[in-house]
Amino acid sequence: MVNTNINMVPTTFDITAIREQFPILKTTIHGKPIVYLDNAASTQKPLRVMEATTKYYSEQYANIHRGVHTLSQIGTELYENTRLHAQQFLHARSEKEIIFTKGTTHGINLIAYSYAYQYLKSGDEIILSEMEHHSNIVPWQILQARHGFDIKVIPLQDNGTIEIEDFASLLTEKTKLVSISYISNALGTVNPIREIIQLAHENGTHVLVDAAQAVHHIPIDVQALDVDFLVCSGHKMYGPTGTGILYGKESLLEALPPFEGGGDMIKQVSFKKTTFNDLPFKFEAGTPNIAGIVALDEAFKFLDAVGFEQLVQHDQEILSYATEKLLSIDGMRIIGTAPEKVGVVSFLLGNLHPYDVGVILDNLGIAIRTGHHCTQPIMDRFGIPGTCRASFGIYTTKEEIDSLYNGLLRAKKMLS
Amino acid sequence: MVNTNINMVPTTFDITAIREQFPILKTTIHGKPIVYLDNAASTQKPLRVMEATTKYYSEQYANIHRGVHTLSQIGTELYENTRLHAQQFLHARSEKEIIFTKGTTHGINLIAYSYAYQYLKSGDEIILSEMEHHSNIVPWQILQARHGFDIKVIPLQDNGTIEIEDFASLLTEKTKLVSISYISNALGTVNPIREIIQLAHENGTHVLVDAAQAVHHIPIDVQALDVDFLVCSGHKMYGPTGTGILYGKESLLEALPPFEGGGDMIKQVSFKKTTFNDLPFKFEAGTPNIAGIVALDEAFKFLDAVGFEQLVQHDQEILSYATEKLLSIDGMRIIGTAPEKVGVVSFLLGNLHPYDVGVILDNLGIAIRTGHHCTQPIMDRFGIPGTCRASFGIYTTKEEIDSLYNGLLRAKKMLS
Amino acid sequence: METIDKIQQDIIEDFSMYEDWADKYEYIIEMGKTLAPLEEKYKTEDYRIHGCQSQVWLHADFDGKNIHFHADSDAFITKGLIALLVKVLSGHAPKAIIDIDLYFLSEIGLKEHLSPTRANGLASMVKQMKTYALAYQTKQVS
Amino acid sequence: METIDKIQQDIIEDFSMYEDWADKYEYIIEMGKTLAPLEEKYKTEDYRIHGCQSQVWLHADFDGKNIHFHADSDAFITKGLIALLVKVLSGHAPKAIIDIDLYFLSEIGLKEHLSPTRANGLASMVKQMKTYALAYQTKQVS
Ligand SMILES: Cc1ncc(COP(=O)(O)O)c(C=O)c1O
Ligand SMILES: Cc1ncc(COP(=O)(O)O)c(C=O)c1O
Repeated sequence: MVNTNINMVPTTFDITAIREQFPILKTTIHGKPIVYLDNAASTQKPLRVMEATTKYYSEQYANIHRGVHTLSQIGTELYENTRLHAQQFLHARSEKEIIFTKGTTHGINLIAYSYAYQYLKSGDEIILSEMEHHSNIVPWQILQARHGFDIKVIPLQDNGTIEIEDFASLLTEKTKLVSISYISNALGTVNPIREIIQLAHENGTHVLVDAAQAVHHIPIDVQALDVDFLVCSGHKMYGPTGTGILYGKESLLEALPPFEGGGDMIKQVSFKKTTFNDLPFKFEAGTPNIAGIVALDEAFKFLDAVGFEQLVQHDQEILSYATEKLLSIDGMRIIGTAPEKVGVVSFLLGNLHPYDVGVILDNLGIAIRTGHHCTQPIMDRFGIPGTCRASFGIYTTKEEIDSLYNGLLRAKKMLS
Repeated sequence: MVNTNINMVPTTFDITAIREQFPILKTTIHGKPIVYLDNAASTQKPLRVMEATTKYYSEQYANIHRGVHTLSQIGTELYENTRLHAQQFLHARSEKEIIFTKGTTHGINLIAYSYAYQYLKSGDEIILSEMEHHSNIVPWQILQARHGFDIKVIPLQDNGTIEIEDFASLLTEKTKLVSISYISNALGTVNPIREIIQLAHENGTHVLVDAAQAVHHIPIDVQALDVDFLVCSGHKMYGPTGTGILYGKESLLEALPPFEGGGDMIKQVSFKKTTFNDLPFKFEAGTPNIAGIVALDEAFKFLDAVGFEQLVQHDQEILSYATEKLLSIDGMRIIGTAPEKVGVVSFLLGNLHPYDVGVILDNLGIAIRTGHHCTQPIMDRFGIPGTCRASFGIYTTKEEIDSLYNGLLRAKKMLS
Repeated sequence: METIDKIQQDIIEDFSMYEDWADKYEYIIEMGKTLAPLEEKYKTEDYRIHGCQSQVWLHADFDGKNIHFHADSDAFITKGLIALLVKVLSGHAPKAIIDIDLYFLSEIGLKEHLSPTRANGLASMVKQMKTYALAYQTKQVS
Repeated sequence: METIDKIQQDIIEDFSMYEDWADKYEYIIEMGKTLAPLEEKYKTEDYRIHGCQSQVWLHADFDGKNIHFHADSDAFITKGLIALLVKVLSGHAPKAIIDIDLYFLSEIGLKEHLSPTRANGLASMVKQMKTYALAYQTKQVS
């Protein structure tokens, strides 16, 4: 499905050792061992992430950039170190192309505001898909109201995929930008990003990829993809909340105006004339989430240590197992049956309301997400109010899938 | 100087017990016990803040709003609990008036973008002061370029204060907004915010107060102040990085358009029509810094436990002691000698470059900030390239001031 | 008509027989099935209670003395919850509804479900019913 | 002219006599005082090295064979640092400057100061000097 980084293959995959690193997996919910299947909403954190936060605050904390004193210099180094790691992780050309954000939503808003102001006017078009997360819809709608461009939408097929031909037919000379998710959080679909980027570029159109659900599932090489902008969230890749990465091609970021103004993003300030700092600082206004970014490095280290070979293989194994197991339940309907999927299964159980199913499972210690998953247009497309969604992480076991299966049988019995 | 909350006065102020709560104060810098005097840049964190983060990630973590499963509900409750605490801390009328942000800079940008789009056009005026932090200058400049309003500046006096008459004379019928710091981070000056707000309101002008340097120094009652918007950062009030609070009057926040778009800030999304969520969620797009906000509650608890009576008294005591001690050094020039100040001392030592002084002090284990402190217009006003700035926290001792004093004598000797 | 207090006591007694969470939920779900059907015209946005992940519609009649609640939901558990509230509050005077302390919710283990941050919407339901009571009380007085 | 290597060795030897950080800094500060004065016309934005909290100006002459550096700073320590670099690199051929491994910086305990994230700007200074060397080398070749 995806090419993996062969340098990082550990010899064996020891899921017990992995689970050991996540303290929360030892807890209980309603007195039952926790079965955490809400990883598409957010992943749990390995101990090293928490330890890094505590160590940083206990021994090394100070505000960063431009400080002469030791703590400030150490902090700056740790912070910039995460940037180098992020650069390496995404295979960016330069660390100037790595902007730290609060998360995917913040990254999309940053690009949306700067890009729309600079490039989008009445008559221009941008393309989204019907499977986008609200975070990749609403910013464009807010800016559409101000700048007057049009939004075109790639329609969703019954199996939860998009057709490359549909996309191609939306591309016109007016199309300035495509903003699309790499992987759907509600359906698990892996989109044909490579082809989309290629077609867009042939058309002179820029591409922003929402990789919130991709970075911890498949290896990403922004240079090989030739993507213009890419965003993701730390909290969905085993890292801390309040952190995110925006990748942008240096030349494009250079050309965009800053988004937020404030400390650290300036070179010179006066009431007459203010000049902005170089990349990446131009887009990082104010004191950043220093402790979060310092700890994010541990998430990268964790992912490096597991390696994408394992991440992909484990994810696919659990996905197959879960799909098969769930489909064996009478009345099971899986929403999103793309041939290329990651470990996300959205489903409806007969006529049962997802909320009811979610509550019963919760009482059994099983955490799934129910509702529209911030993708109401998908729900409208399928004419459903929401789904139950089980989504998997590197620590998910087949036994947990069995628990889900048994839980669903129980829910079915209780609710009919 | 300020009226304090008499309900919270502990009987005695035990600085040893307070210092015990901050693990970093036991560390060394260059082999010498740390003397941390860079609190205006950021304060250190009490152990309870770190413990809350670890506990949350180890036992309670999940993504929040709208989740049916237990962890998500617990997280939501903890997160909303901090909001209630913030409401109480700032004496806001309703928790709908409390928006969580990434920090002061983010809060100012939020208001600047939303307010400028809604209310500011060519011919309108806003007022800033010459002592503003870049974070309260640059956002307005960025938006000025788009919306064409004018920026008026309250000039700085030689002692680092502003004259209320100067402010009054800038108010015209065109003045829509005043955005001003409560306390200057570079000078320590406490501005006459009450009078400014009153005059502004008499003129039909809104007021945004940058309280980044105020929230942990003086008790704030947004209702008594009648302030329209107020922003601050968690990391400067003994809380985690990547957190901040924006207070806004409910009616004003209702009237403003959302800033960032995304998950959680919507009611209903479709490509035809999207409606926004109620306050405060309308302004909180995307997964927030959940762990940060959960831990921020511990910062409030810490401040509650110390109490403002103590905070103010200790700060003033250290400020007087430090001012007197430093002024006894030959060639000492203090920049910012306002009658109402908090524990911030900016100074120049003879002709010595602040950088040189900072490096020597660092080698003695003493952390001060040197440079322009993100307030270049102040430096331009005084015709200096920067200052040395010692700034104090609740854990600062007179012995530490003595160390600073001795360090400065040493630096003076080495550098001449 | 029984007093609100008596009804609360009865429910607490019913629940006290169940040790298991599943039995309690089954009771709640059964409760929902006893709800009189809600006329389709009330299943609209105007009658919807927000703050629940499932849809809940609530309508209230006033006979000049007492309020009669009618409700429905598209989820079984939510329907059971609103049914519990209807059972306790329906048929009583506005003032009684406004003043009521719904202590039975804590007693049967639903206390934490009352938090406004919960996705079940129980807090919104209670609020909406009290709002109706307030509105009808005003009507009564004027 | 001594070799770059020899100059680095000499500095390392000088530093080896000092145990105390203060002595080392005093040596660096003294070093700054030995710098030949920089002509005022070079103390402009064009010659300024960014990335230092203090101001540093650097100018480079080329005599067709070797590069001669001239520098100044408004801070003593920064001036000492650039003076150290001038002492090591000035008077050498572009190629030698481009190829140099400035190992003396680690040896005298300034290794961490070389990080581009440090406020002292040492990394920027080295980069700027190598950029001059590259420029003059191109000139030489063409
Ligand atoms: C007065 C003032 N305003 C704004 C800021 C910016 O705060 P932050 O960097 O936390 O966004 C600061 C912090 O340096 C400040 O002191
Ligand atoms: C595909 C996708 N895009 C965007 C987001 C928003 O990410 P965040 O809430 O971290 O800003 C998410 C997370 O739910 C997502 O799955």
